[in-house]
This record gives sequence, C-alpha cells and structure tokens, in this order.
Amino acid sequence: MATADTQTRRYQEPGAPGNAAVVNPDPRTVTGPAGGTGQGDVQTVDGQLRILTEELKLANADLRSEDRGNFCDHPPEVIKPFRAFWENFLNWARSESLWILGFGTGCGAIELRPLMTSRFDMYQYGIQGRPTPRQSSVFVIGGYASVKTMKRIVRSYEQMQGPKFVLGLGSCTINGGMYWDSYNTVNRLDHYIPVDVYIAGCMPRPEALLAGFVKLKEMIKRGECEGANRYAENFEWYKANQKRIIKNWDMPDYNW
Amino acid sequence: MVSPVVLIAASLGFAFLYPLVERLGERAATRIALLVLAAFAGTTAGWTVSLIGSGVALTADTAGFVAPLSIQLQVTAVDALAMTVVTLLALAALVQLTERATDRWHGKQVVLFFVLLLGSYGLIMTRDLFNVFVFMEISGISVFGLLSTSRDGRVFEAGFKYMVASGLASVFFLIGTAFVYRSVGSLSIADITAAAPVALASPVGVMGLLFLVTGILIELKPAPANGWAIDTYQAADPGIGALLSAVNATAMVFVLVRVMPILAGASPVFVPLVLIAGAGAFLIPQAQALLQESFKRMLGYSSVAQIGLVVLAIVIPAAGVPFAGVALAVPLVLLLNHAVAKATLFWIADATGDDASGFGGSLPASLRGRPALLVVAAIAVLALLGLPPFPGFWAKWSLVMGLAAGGHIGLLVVVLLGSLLEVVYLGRWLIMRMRHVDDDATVVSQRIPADFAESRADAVSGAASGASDASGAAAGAIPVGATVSLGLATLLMAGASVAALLGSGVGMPVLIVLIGVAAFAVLDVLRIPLRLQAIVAIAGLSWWGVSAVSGAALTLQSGFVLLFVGGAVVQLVALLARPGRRAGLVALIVGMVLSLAALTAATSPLEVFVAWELMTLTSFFLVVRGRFAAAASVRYLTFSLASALLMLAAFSLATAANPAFGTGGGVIGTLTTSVPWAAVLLALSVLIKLGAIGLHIWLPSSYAEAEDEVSSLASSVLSKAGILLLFLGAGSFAAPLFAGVALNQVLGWIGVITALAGGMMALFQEDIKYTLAYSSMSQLGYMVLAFALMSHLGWVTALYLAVNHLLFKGMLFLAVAGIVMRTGTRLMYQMGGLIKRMPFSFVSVLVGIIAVSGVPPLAGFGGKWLLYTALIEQGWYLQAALALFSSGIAFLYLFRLIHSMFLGQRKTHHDTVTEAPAAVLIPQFVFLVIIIAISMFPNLLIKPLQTIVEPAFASSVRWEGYTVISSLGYWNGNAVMYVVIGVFLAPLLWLLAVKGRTYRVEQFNIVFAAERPHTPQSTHYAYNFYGHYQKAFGRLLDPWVERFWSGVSATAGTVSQTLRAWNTGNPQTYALQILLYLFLTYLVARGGL
Amino acid sequence: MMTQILTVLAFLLMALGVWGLMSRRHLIRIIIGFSLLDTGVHLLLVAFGYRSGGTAPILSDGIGVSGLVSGAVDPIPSALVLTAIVIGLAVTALMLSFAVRMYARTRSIYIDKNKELKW
Amino acid sequence: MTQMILTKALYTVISLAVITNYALILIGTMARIRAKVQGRVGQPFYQPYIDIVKSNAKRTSISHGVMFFLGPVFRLAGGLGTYLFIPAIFGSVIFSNFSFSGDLLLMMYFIFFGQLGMALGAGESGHPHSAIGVARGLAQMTAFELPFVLSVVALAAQYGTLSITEIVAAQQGGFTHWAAFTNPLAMIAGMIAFLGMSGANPFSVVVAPQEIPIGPPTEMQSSFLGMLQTNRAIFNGAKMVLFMNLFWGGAAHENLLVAILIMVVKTFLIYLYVTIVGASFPRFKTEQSIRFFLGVPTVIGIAAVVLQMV
Amino acid sequence: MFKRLFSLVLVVALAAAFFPLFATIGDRGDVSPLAESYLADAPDALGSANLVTSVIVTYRGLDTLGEVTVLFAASAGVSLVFSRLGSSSDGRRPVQNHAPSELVVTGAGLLLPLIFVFGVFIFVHGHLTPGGGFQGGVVIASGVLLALLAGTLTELSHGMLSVLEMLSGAGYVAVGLLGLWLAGGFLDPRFLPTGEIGSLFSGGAIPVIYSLVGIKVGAELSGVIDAMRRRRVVE
Repeated sequence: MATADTQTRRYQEPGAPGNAAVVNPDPRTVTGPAGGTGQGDVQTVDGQLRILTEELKLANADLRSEDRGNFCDHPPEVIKPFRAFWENFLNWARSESLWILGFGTGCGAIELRPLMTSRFDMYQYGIQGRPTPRQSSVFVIGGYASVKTMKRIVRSYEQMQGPKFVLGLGSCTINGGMYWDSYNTVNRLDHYIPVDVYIAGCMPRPEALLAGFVKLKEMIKRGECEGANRYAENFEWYKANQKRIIKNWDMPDYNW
Repeated sequence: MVSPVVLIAASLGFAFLYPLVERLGERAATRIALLVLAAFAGTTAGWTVSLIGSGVALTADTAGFVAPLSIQLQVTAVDALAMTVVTLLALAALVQLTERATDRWHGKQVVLFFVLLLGSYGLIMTRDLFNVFVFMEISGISVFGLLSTSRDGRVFEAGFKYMVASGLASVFFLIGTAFVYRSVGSLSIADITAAAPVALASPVGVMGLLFLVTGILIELKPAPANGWAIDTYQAADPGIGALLSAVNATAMVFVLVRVMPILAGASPVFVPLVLIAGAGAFLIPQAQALLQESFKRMLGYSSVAQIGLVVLAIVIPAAGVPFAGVALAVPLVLLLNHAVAKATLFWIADATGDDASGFGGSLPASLRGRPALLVVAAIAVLALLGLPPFPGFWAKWSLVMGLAAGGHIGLLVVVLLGSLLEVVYLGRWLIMRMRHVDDDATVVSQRIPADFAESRADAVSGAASGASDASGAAAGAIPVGATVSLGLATLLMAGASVAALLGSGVGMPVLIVLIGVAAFAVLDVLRIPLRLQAIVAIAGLSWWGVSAVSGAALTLQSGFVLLFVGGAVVQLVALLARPGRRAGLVALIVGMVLSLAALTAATSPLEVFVAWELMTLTSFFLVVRGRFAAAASVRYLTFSLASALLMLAAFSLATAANPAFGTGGGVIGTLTTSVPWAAVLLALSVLIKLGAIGLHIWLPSSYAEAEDEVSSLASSVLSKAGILLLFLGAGSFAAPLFAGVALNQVLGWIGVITALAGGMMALFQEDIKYTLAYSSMSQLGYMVLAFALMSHLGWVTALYLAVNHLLFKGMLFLAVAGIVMRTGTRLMYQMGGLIKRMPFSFVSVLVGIIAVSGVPPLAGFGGKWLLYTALIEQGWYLQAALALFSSGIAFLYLFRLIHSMFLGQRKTHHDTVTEAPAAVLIPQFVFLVIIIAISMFPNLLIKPLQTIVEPAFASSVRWEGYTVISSLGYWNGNAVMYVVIGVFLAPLLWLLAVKGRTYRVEQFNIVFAAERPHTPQSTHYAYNFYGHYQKAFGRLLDPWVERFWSGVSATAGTVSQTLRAWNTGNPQTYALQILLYLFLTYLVARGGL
Repeated sequence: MMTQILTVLAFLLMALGVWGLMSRRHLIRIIIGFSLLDTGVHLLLVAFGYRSGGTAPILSDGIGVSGLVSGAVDPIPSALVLTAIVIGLAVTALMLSFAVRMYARTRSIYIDKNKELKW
Repeated sequence: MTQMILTKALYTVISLAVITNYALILIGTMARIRAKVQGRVGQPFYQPYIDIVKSNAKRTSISHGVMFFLGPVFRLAGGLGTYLFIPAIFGSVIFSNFSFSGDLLLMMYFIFFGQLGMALGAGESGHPHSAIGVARGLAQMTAFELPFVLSVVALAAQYGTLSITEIVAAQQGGFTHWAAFTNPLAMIAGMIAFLGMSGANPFSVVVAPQEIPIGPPTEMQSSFLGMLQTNRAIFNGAKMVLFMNLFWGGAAHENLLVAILIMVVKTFLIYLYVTIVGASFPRFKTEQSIRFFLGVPTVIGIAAVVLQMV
Repeated sequence: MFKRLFSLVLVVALAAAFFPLFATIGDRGDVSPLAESYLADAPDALGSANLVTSVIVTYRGLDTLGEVTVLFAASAGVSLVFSRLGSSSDGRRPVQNHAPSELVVTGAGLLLPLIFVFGVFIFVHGHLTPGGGFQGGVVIASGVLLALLAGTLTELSHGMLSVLEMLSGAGYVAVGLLGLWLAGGFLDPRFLPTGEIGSLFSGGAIPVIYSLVGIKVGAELSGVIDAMRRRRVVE
C-alpha cells in the first residue's frame, strides 16, 4: 500500500489562526492580502464589510430584504470542549464513527467511491457515507475548489454540526495544483474553511485517502481537530475571504 | 248572512257599472274596486266563520223556485274557505295589477277581472251542471280577454291555442251534459248524483260521463294534453299567470269535486281513471319543467302538476294524523296552499321582471340583497314543495299516508318522484336567485387554480362572503302594489301555516323550533348585531338544553339533546369573532339545533318527519349562504329532500301495515317497522343523510362550501341526526330481508365501505374543507358500521364515535375556520409553516387529529378499540380489517392536513398572520379539555353510553377500575395515559440532558443539496401529497359515483327534453293531443267496463 | 227516428268540424271548423229534447197547458242551446280577433307559422 | 403501592435495558453478517453504540421548532411504548411490561404514535424531502397494514382473544401449536407485512438516501439523530418480539435466562429473514409497494380470515 | 302529412268508439219529469206563453245572466285585443278600400228601419213568441253592421254604446235583485204582476229582462263589429 504524503495542520490556540496570512485586529474591517484568485475587492456596505450588527446578529447584508426573515441570524459560537477523560471518550467515539458528507466537490470524488468496496471496506474503520451534511462529521473536499463550488463548500460546511472535520484531498486543495493559475480556481482551501488534514497527490490513491482518515482519527483522539471552533473564532476573517471570491453572494452570512 | 247569489249579483253589477265608476278617475276607481273586493272578502270570511264546524251549507235557489226547477247555489264550509282565499288572493292580485310600474290595469281590464272572479265564484257555488258550463265559459272568456295585457306578442298565439283547447273541452262537457240530461232528466247535481247508480250505470251513461269528465279534466290542464296552457303561462303577463293558477284553477277543481260523486256512483271505472289522470298530470309536468329556461313556463308546469296532485287528493281518502276525518280537507289545503304560493311566485316574477329560471341563459341573482323578497320567495317555494311548517306539508303527509293505506303503491311512487323533481327545479330557481353574484354555480369540488399561482381572488373563502352581500344584484325598487300583494299573500300563508300547525297536533318541541327561528328573525329585523344575537342564542340554548335534560334520566334522547345542544352552544361562541350583521345566520342555526332537539323529542312518525324536514330546511339555508355554495346547495337540497321523501314513504308503508307504527314510545326503536320495504326505505333515507357511499355526492361540497362556522356545525352536530334516526328505527333493520341476510348486515358493509371510500377521497383533496368533509363522511361510515352490529358493544361504539366525532370535528373545522379567516385561502398547499404564527390552532388541530386517527392515548383510541372489539366479537372479521385499513388512511389525510397547514415552509406573505381570534379558539379548547378528560377517564363517557344502550342490550363488557374488559380484550385508558406520559417524559429529559448547544433556526435553514432554496412557496411539499397513492390505485379512484349521478342527471334531462318536445307549440297538435286524451280515457274506461 | 237522424247528423257535423280543425292550416278555416263542431253539439242538444211528434213549447191558441204536457218538446234543451250558441258566438269572436293579432305579428295566417311558444 | 410502582419501574428498566442492548447488538451483528456476505470485514458489532454516542456527543445542534424538537422524543416514546405494551417473555413478571393496559389493538395503534410524532418533527424541519419521505412512509405503512391487520384478525378469530398474552399462551406445548403452523396463511400475510414494517429493501424507498437524502430525518442531527438511532433498535426489537409472540409461539420457559435465549434465537431468525430478503431484492417504488401489499399478501390475509369464518 | 294521417285515424277511431253512443239514442215519446213539470206549471206560475223563454229567463235565469256576461266579457275582450292595435290612438282613419255600392246604400235605406223595428219586436215579444233578447239584439246588431257597410253610420259613439251596455247590464242585475227582495228569489220576475198569458204585459218582469238583454246584446255586438271594423293592422 502506498503511503500518502500527508500534511497536517495542527490546532492552535484560539486567536492565532494557524498559518493564515492575516490576523485581523478589527473584525469589522477586513483588508489584507488576497488569497485565491485575488481578483476584485471585498464587498462592503458603507465602505465597510458588515458581517455582524450592533446586536451581534448576522447582518445578512447581501440578502434581499424579503429573504432575510427566512434565515437564522445567529452567528456561530465557540464551544469549549469538556475536560480530560470525558472529552477523550467522546473524541474516541467521534473518531470511530466518521460519517462522510457524500458531496463530490471535485474530481477527487472518484477516489472516495472505492472506499466503499469490499477491497477497502471503510466500514471496518467506522467510516460511512451520509447523504446529508446535518448528520456528517467529515467533509472531504475532493480536489480543486472553483469559485462556483466554493460557495457550495462553504454552505455545506456551515450546515454540518460541530465538531466537524475537513479533509482536503489532492494537491489542488493545497495550492491549486495544476490549476494554480486558473482564473477560476481557489488555490488555498484553508483561507476559506478550516482544514484538518491535507492529502497531497494528483490524484491520491484510495490508500492515501485511507491513510488520511487514519491520521484524522489519531488527531481527533488527540483533541486536535477543533476546526469548527476555529471557524467561529475567526468567523469574520473567513467570511471576508469567502466574500472576496464569491461575488454573487445570495446566502446568509452563516448557513445554519 | 248574505245570500250567495248576492255575491254574484254584486260582482257582476260592479263589473257592469265599472265604466261609470271610472268617471271618478282611474285611481279612485281602482280604490273603490279594492274596497268592493274587501267587502267580498269580508262576506266570504263571514260565511267561513259561521259555516265551519256547523256542518250545514248556505243554500240559495234562484227565481223563486227550488232546486230541480231552478238553479241552486250552495256554499259549504269548504267552499266558503276556498272563496275567502280566492277573494283575498284576488284582492292582492288587483293591488298588484293596478299599482305596478307598467301596464297598470284599468277600465275593461278591471271589468274583466271582476268577471273572472265572478266566474270563479259561480264555479264554486253552483249546483247545476249546465250552469257550471256557463261559469266555465265566463272564466275562460274573461281570461282570454285579459291575456291581451301581456307585452309579449306571442300571447295571442298562446291564447288561440288555449281557446281551441278550451273549446274542445266545452264541447266534451256539453256532450256529456246532454247525455246526462237525457239519462237522468235533470241538471241539478244533487239529482244526478242520486240517480247516477241507476240511470247512468249503463254503457251509454258511462260514455256520456266519460265526455263530461274528460271535458272537466281538460279544463284542469292535465298533462299530457296541456301544452296550450303552458304556452299561455309563458307568454301571459305574470299577473294573469297568478290569476290563472290561483283563482281560475282553484275554482275549476271544485267542478271535479262536484262531479266526482256522480262518477263514482255511476261506475267503478272512474275512480281509477281520475287517479291515473291525476298521477299523469302530476308527474309528467314535473319532469317537463326540469330544464325550463323561462321561469313563467316553469311555474306553469308546476301549476298544472299541483292541480294534478289535488286531483289525486280528491279521490284518495285522507289518512294520517293532521286531517283525519275531515272530508276534502287534503285537496282543499293543497289547493289553497298552491294558490297562495304560486300567486306569490308569479308576482315576484312580475316585480323583478326576471323570467330566467336558472337553467341555461343568464343567471341573475335577483334576490340577493333583497332579504324581504327573498324570504317571501323562499316561503312560496317551500310551501309549494310541501315542506313544513306550511299547510301543504300536512296535506301531503295525509295524502301519502292515504295512498299507502289504500295500497296505491304506484301512485305513492308517482307522488314522491314528482315531488322530488319539483324540488330540483324550484329549489334550483331559489338557489340561483339567492346565490352570490360571483358564483357561477358550478362548484361541487375543490377549485385549484390552473397555474398554481397564489391567486387570492380564487382562494377567497366563505370568510369574506358576508361582506359583499349587499353588492349583489342591483336591487331595483319593488312596485308598491307588489309589496302589498306579496305581503298579503305571505300573511295569508303565515296565518294558514300557524293554523295548520296548531291543528296538526304536533308537540311543543316542533313549535319551539319555529318560535326560535321567528324570534331571531325578529332580532334580525331589529338589526341586532351578530355578536349580540350569538350571545342571546348561547344563553337561550344553554338554558333550554339544561332545562330539557335536567332531572331526566339518561336515555338515548336526552343524550342526543346534550350532544346537539351542547355541541352547538360551544361552537356558537365562534360567531363572536364576526363583527357586523349576518341576517338569518343565528336564526337558522338556532332553528337547526332546535329541530335536532325536536327530533329527539318526537313521539310520533309525524313529529319525527316534521323535525327532520325542519332540520333539512334550516341547514339548507345555512349551506346556501356560502359564497360559492349554489351548486352544492342544489345537491344538498335534492338529496336531503330525497331522503325525506324516502322516509315519508317508509313511514306511510309502515303505518299502512300497522296503524300503531311509531307510537311505541320506547327509548330505542320508536320507529321500528316490520315491513321490510319500509325498513329498506328508512335505511336508504338515513344513509343519504349520512352520506353513505354512492349517496354521498352532496356531502363534501355542502359541508365545504358553506360558511366556515356552518361547516363546523353541520359536520359535527348536524350529521348526527342520521345516527339518531338509525337508533330510532333500530328494530327495523335486524329482521331478515332476503336469503337470511338482514338489513343490518348490508348496512354494516355500506358503513365500512363508506368509511374506506371517504378516507380515500379525503386523501386526494387539496382543499382543506373538502378534506374534512370527506373525513366526516368516512367517520359517519364507522358509526353506521358500529350501529349495524346490533350488539351492546357495537351501539356503545356508535355512540362513542358520535360523541368523539363531534368533539374533534368541531375542533378541526373551527381551527380551519380560524386559519382560513387569517390566510384567506382554503387550499392547503397555499398555507404551510403556520405553527409559529398560530400555535394554539396547531395544538387544537394536533389533538384533533390524534383523536380522529385513534392514536393512543387520546380518546379516539377508545372508539377504535370498542369498534374492533365489537366487530371481531360479532365475527365481522373482514369488516374489522377494512375498518382498520381505512383508519390507516385516515391517519394519512390527517397528517397531510396538519403538515400542509402548519409545518413545512411558511409563505412570505403569511409572515404577519396572527393567531385566530379568541372567540374561535375558545370552543376548540373547550372540546380539547373534554377530549383529554375522557381520554384519561374513559369510563366518564363509556359508562353513560352503556346506560343508554342497556335498555336494548345487556352489557357485554365489565369494568375493573379503569379497565374495560370485553370477551376479547381489555383496555385501561388511565394506565395507557400514564405509561405514555412516562415513555414520553423519559426521552425528553434525556434529550434535554445530553443535547449540546441547540440553535433555533428558521425553516429556510435547511440542507438543500448545497443550494439555497428559492422561495418558501417553491420549497413546501404539499401539493398532490399522496400522488403515489393515486398512481397505485389507478382507475379504482375514478369518480364512479359522481359519474353515475351525472348520468342520472343527464338521463333525467333527456327524459325531460323528450317529454317537453311533446308540447310542440302547434295548436293542431294540441287539439290532437286532447282528442287522444279523450280516446285514452275511453280506452281506460273500456278496460274497466 | 227523428232523434236518431238528428243525433247522427250532429255526430257527423262534429266529426267534420274536428277534421277541419285538425287538418286546415288557415286560421279562419280552423275557426270555421270549430264553429261546425259547436253547431254539431247544439244540434245534439236539440235532438235530445225532441219527442216524437212534438210541438214547440209555446202556449198558443189551440194548445193548452194539457196539450203542452202531452205534445210539446222538452223546453230545457232549447234553453240550453240558446245559451250555448251565444257562448259559442263569443268564443268565435275572440278567436277571430286573436287570429287578427297573430297575423299582425307574424304576417302569416297559417297556423304552422304561428308556433313560437313550445317545449 | 409505592413499592409496587418502584418494583414495576425497576422491572421496566431491566426489560428495556435487555431489549435495547440486544437490539443494538443484533443490528450491529446483522450489519456484519451482511458485510461477510459481501466479502467485507464489516463494522464492529458494537458500531451502533459508537454511532449513538457520537451523535449525542455533537456539541451543537439546530432545531427548526418545537415539533422538530419533540419529533424524535415522540418517536422514541412510540418505540418504548410499543415495546412496553407487549409482553416480551411469556410468563415472566419482569418482562410482562405494561401489557395489562391494553391488548393487541392498543399495540397496533400505538405504533402510530411514534410515526405521527416523527412525521410532525420531520414536517416542521421544512425540508421538502422530509415531507416526501413521510408521505411515502405513511402511504406504505397503510398498505402493509392491511395484510397485517388481516392476519391479526385471523389470529384473534382463531384464538378468540385480542390479548397478546393469551395468544401466546394458546401456542404453548410444542412448535406444532405455533400459529405459524396452525394458521399458516395468517403467518404468511403477517410476515410479508413485517417486511414492509421493518423498512428494509425492497420497501426502503422511504429513506432512499441518494434520492431524498434519507427522507424524514434529513434535517435530524446530533442528539436528535441519537434518539432516532436508539429508537430504531428498540422499535425493531419490539416488532420482532411482537411477531414472535403472534406467530412463533413467543418465548416461554420456566428459566428466565433460557426464555431470553429462546427470544434471542427467534428474533434473530426473524431479523435474518428480513435481512436476507433485503439483500436479495432491489427497491420498490412507492406505488409498486402499495400495489404489492394490497395484492397477494392481502388476498392471503383475506383467505386466512375467511378460513376462520367458515 | 303524418300528422294529418294520424288525425284522420284518430277521428275515425273516436267516431268508431263513440258511435254506439249516438246510434243507440232513439225517439222518446215523453219528456223528462222536470220538463213535464215546466210544461205543466210554468204558464200558470209565470204567465209567460213561451215556455222556452220562461226557462231561459226565469228557471234558468242565472244561465242567461251568465250568457249575457259571456257576451259582455267577449266584447270587452275583443276591444282589449284590438286596443293595442290600430288607429284610435294615433287618430288615423281606417282605410276605405271601396265606396259602398249603390245597391247597398239604397237597400240599407229601405231596410234599416225595418230591421231595427223587427229587432225590437223580437225581444219585446220574447215571452210570447219564439225569439227573445238575444235574437232581437243580434238583429239590431246586424242592422248596425248594415248601416256601417252602407256608410249610413260612419262612426259609432263609444260613449253611447258603453252607457247602453252599462245601464242595461246593471238594470238586469237590478231586476234580479228586485226579484230577490220583492219576490221569491234572485231573477224572480214575479215582483211585477204576471198578467194574462198571451198579452204583451204578462210574464212579470220577463219582458223587461228581455228588453234589457236585447239592448245589451245589440250594443255589445255592435261594439264588437265596430272594434273589428275600425282597427287595421299597423304592427
């Protein structure tokens, strides 16, 4: 079995968003170096990007006014883990019951399928597919993310319930891979959603994917996969990055 | 007393002198004419008062010689009464004719009017055969002269035909008279009657009499030789139409009355001959009238039919309660009832200038927004149809009883069938006139906009129907003459009704119904607002209900009183939510409830029937109030009255077989009959009212298209009347019918199939009210099934289901009323997500549907448990399985109901919807509390029901604490409740303990294949919810029954068209028909010679 | 014998009238047929009053009351016929005037062109 | 009185614990057996436990409203109640549950309780696929209800009682007394209906994962999902116990442990039957399954009833 | 055609059916007892020589009153029927197609007085000889017709006709009522002396009645004739 070249991102204390390019001191105004395509400016209202209102509700400023009432306007929150033994037990359960969101975001989705077969038999690792983000805990980004799929990725990610884990599959998720200079490809996934495990390769074989899952399980057991909390913590930064590349933003600021 | 001859001299003298009187001025002359008529009325009324009950007759010989030598006039009490009514109607007619907008009568017209009146007096009073002929001609010629008043140029053609026909009739009459004189040697009717058995019994005498009677019959315009008369009615001035049918026809009938003893004495062939003639004259025009487009023509058909009925009544001795023993009372009452009612209708046609009947052509809603005229028209139509409390009802009852007692089953069928046809066309006319202007009278099923658009206009519900009432037809002013004459006629009818009612011997409960309606009608006249009326009604009914049942032992009757009055009182609270006035609403509701109560208190078949009819009527007028209820109410009226007629037939057959029928006074089985056919008819009648499969097509649309509060009352309270009747007739259904199969077994199958079919149809409705209506049908099917078991448990079940259905269907319908009120639509897929806006309504619907579907722990399960236990106990296994299956179906449509309205996506334009008004919620929660209570403690309900049933069957279940134990199984509602609370609370607490942070999100925050749903409207799955079920069943779900009844309707239409075509409009054809009629009478007589 | 002849004559007259009534299209002819029918009836009435060899029931020289009783015809049918004739006349007059009005409306004197009202 | 209630509560807890754990293990085992058939290793037999723990260990959850929140509670209450109204082991005080509160009819109707609650919860989620799933589920439910009811009525007619305990009692004394052999038609109708009731292939269109992402519980997550998973075990257990009682002689032995063993074996075989059928057939469309249930099984059921009538 | 055939068949069938009825009527040697009592008693009771008149005017006086009424109604009817037609309202003169011929004019001049006198004679002698009010009235009306044809009369006075009609009709009723109050009953003529049979002034009020009837009938029929003559179809 070939060994996968995996690159992990470790959980860091809240407030320090990994190796992200920018730490933004004022959540209301987001400026900073462009990731991804780097085209265009951040959409702003009154010259400023407004994610949260004075009452700390989601502004949902990009929605049409008649749609606003249809969506929840509560922003995501950081939820502290339990302590020690209990959290370890829960983490064990989480790692042994990984439910994948069955959403083929890129060409790598084809590599997911073999895991179901008798040859790879992901079930024996407690992994199984799930048709709805609500019930899934692992989001496998199957390859490059374009502007179009990014919107869906963000939406689906936000609709998963925490703790939730993201597996970036293939080189494209890391740096754009062979599409690195495409006008339409997102080069670096973790500027937009927190990624727990990257699996390098173009494309990585199912074995590599399995190896990535094993790695993810280890990390979960170690309590290192707190992507959901990281996302909540740096919500405005992520949102600003997302909005920079998604021009026709017709969804609420957080898709519950 | 004034001599009869003076009346004739006075009218003739006045006619002669009228040109002189007119020199005083036209107005003054007509006033004087009215005064003269009033004096006539006073005279005749004086005769009536002094003659009635005295048994003597007022006699006047002319020329100073006694009877055989000279012509004798005679007035009996019956004659005097008829003359009084005729004079009053003539008075009203003259007011109408001289005080109308156009074509006011004056000069020669008034003269001829008096001549016509004189002719009628003469016909009634004379006792000389040839003199009859003279007066016949006087009447006829004055009518011909008056015909020219009409603005319709076709009247001359009609008049010509009339003259040809009437000429032939005169010839026949003269030939007959000649032969009679030749044989008897006298023209005095008394002499001829005395001599008839000897002198006229020979073939020659009989043949002469044949001419005589044919002449008289032709003058009575009998079908099928009456096209000329119909043409005349159509083309003539409606005022003449009124005179023809009210004055002229009434007088003509008396000729037959005079001659009948001669005929009967001479030969036995004449009674059947006249019966056949009467039957034909009654039935054929009713069928011909079905599709008439001209109202006047329709009234013409109706008039000749009514006279046919009178002819029947003359020959058939009266039986039954109201007029037993009073000679000629039945035909007289029928005749006068018809005269007043028909004159009223003609005058209305004249006043509104509206000659459309409601079939084809334009359909003006000419009575909408004219309440007074509407009331008058309704009274006239109902009186014509022979419905209580109008005098015609009692006569019809006696007539039918007489027919059955005489063994004239064929005639019975003819009378009932003809009456039904009359209901269809007259009822339809009335409905068309009072319907809402928006209503194109085609709505008998749910209406779904073709493009699924949120079309607000289409979806406007009954809720708004009251608002635009006044904007109905442009109400033109009614001429003063019409007002007076209609008022006079209505007073006359009212007076006669009161007199007949008091004389009929029906008990207090029936009277209370009418008093109640009248009292609230007075409130309407005083313009008391709806809310106040509702409060008065609630207070009054509560007081009445309490006083009716307090202290009384719990019996079937008192139980049903509680059910009816209690259920209605609670639901009346909902009316408090409606501001403003709703003329008639409370009055009719009170009437309906009281008539239901009267049904429980009825002690004789007559009272049962009266109460039943009153209930039908009040509920019909409630249904017809709906905004799009015209077509539905046509069905409702037709089927309800068909049901009533079947019941009448059943009662008459039963009474004929056993005069003591229905006087048993037992608690259950008051109406038990041992005649199988009567039992079948009774069952059919009840099944129609219960909307049993095949007979149900009226039910959904009527319940659904009525106003929302009315729907709830009808479905929850009114529908139980049929159940009560089942119990009253219980004993009839158990006897073996054929091949050892008893009626109750058939009933059982009908019940269970109804339950299943109703559920199935409810499944595919998009309109919430139709869903509930079909659900009612299904539930009633269960009750029939349970009743049909004829066992202790079965009956307890039937009653349990009845109570339960009242509670939850009241809740559901009222909740729906609130929702419809707030959202302005009845289509479920246009609702959705209302739970957050209308939480209380949701709770009520939730409890309601749990109670319907029988899910433990609520009371519905008790009903199901009892039902299946009872069914299996009796060995009705297949029925039990089917019932269970349909209960599953019920679960489906109920879920659809609650889902489509309250769950799923809320439409954006419903964001501001508020909770239903408190007044609508209060009754729901009253019912809810009751449901919870009887769920916790089922013995609270079941034990009293056992008490009710015990007189009929010994108990077959026993109680251990809260556990009810049957031979098959057991059920402890109390324990179930606790267990359910336990198993519900435990997971709930667990969930609250382990759940993480829960965010309350909106309905639109859903996963949608990584997309965003477009709008709530496009995201709510509610339309065609059970499409797959429909697909699975395929053609089984075709509307067979609807198709069948459409076929029946089309066939009736074809028959009507065919029969209509008989009246070709050609005078020679009419003459031919008259000759043919003569030939037919000859053949009939020959057959009997 | 006389009565029989008269009766049969009356009968034939009536049949003729009826036939005319039913088979002619012209309104006036129909009315004439009608009159024939009437006349037949009148004849019948008179015939029924006849007694063999009877005289007119009028007192005149030579015929006393007793002669009347034994020899005069029955005066009643005569009286009846008089009335009937007048009535027939009245009806005929009205029929004629109606016929005029029908003609005025439809411009046709034929009966089958004057049947707008039907069914 | 208090003591009585406490004792009953203890018994209930024991009974529930046994059935829950047994059913969970049974589900896990059956999944593993299915994996073996497919040539896989398969998930551990205790995977259902982990899944439930995981679901409950989710830190966040979303609720679409009160009914959504209570839906799973209703569902689980329905499962628990259904089980608790069935005497699980004949003659055992501990496992008699609350069968004294009602008979077979109560049990049959109580199944609706959970269905209704879940349907309401799914409905309030606002997800059209949930509603579609519910519509399919309910439609299919009424369809298999008919043969099931017919077989139950046939049994009730055969034994003259609706009490489950008495039905089981009547089947004691050797397997030839089992209803399955004394009334084979009823058994066949009932067992076919059971296929529909268990929602396995070919009657799994309700939750069709790829078409309407698992239907009614599409929006269910976290603890709500955990409850549904728990219920699945209990409800399945309850249904198997019911069918065991109705047709297969129930579980009766003077030694309670032996009786439990008998129950384990019998229910295992019943579940195996469902699994085998499910593994062998593709999925029916809704209208196909409705037609199926209202066809042959219904006719068999009617035959069973008619045989009892003559 | 079919209808005619059918009519023929029907007429024949009716004739066949009822022929026995007519054929079996034979001569009778006597009259009915009622007639016999008239023949025996009427001359004495009423003093009228013409028994038919006695029957018509007295015994069956009500019939006769009705008969008058019928004629009255018919006349009113005819004038109503024509009232909507024609020229009286617009004042147009009826179109005279032909001038009356010489023969008619001359003949009329000769005959008219005779006719009127004859008419009066007939109704005045109604109780004595065959004839009576109706016959006399008709004769008078025929005279009027002749006068109109001959142009002797060009216009009838409606007022006069109406007054005549009214007064004679009312007089008839009044006579009847006088009979009721003064004698045995309505239309009893014996409140006037019955006189001697055969003389002009006999039969009580019978001649009065017949005169009134004659006037009335004459006026009515003249009215009818005039109504028919005057109106022309203008629709």
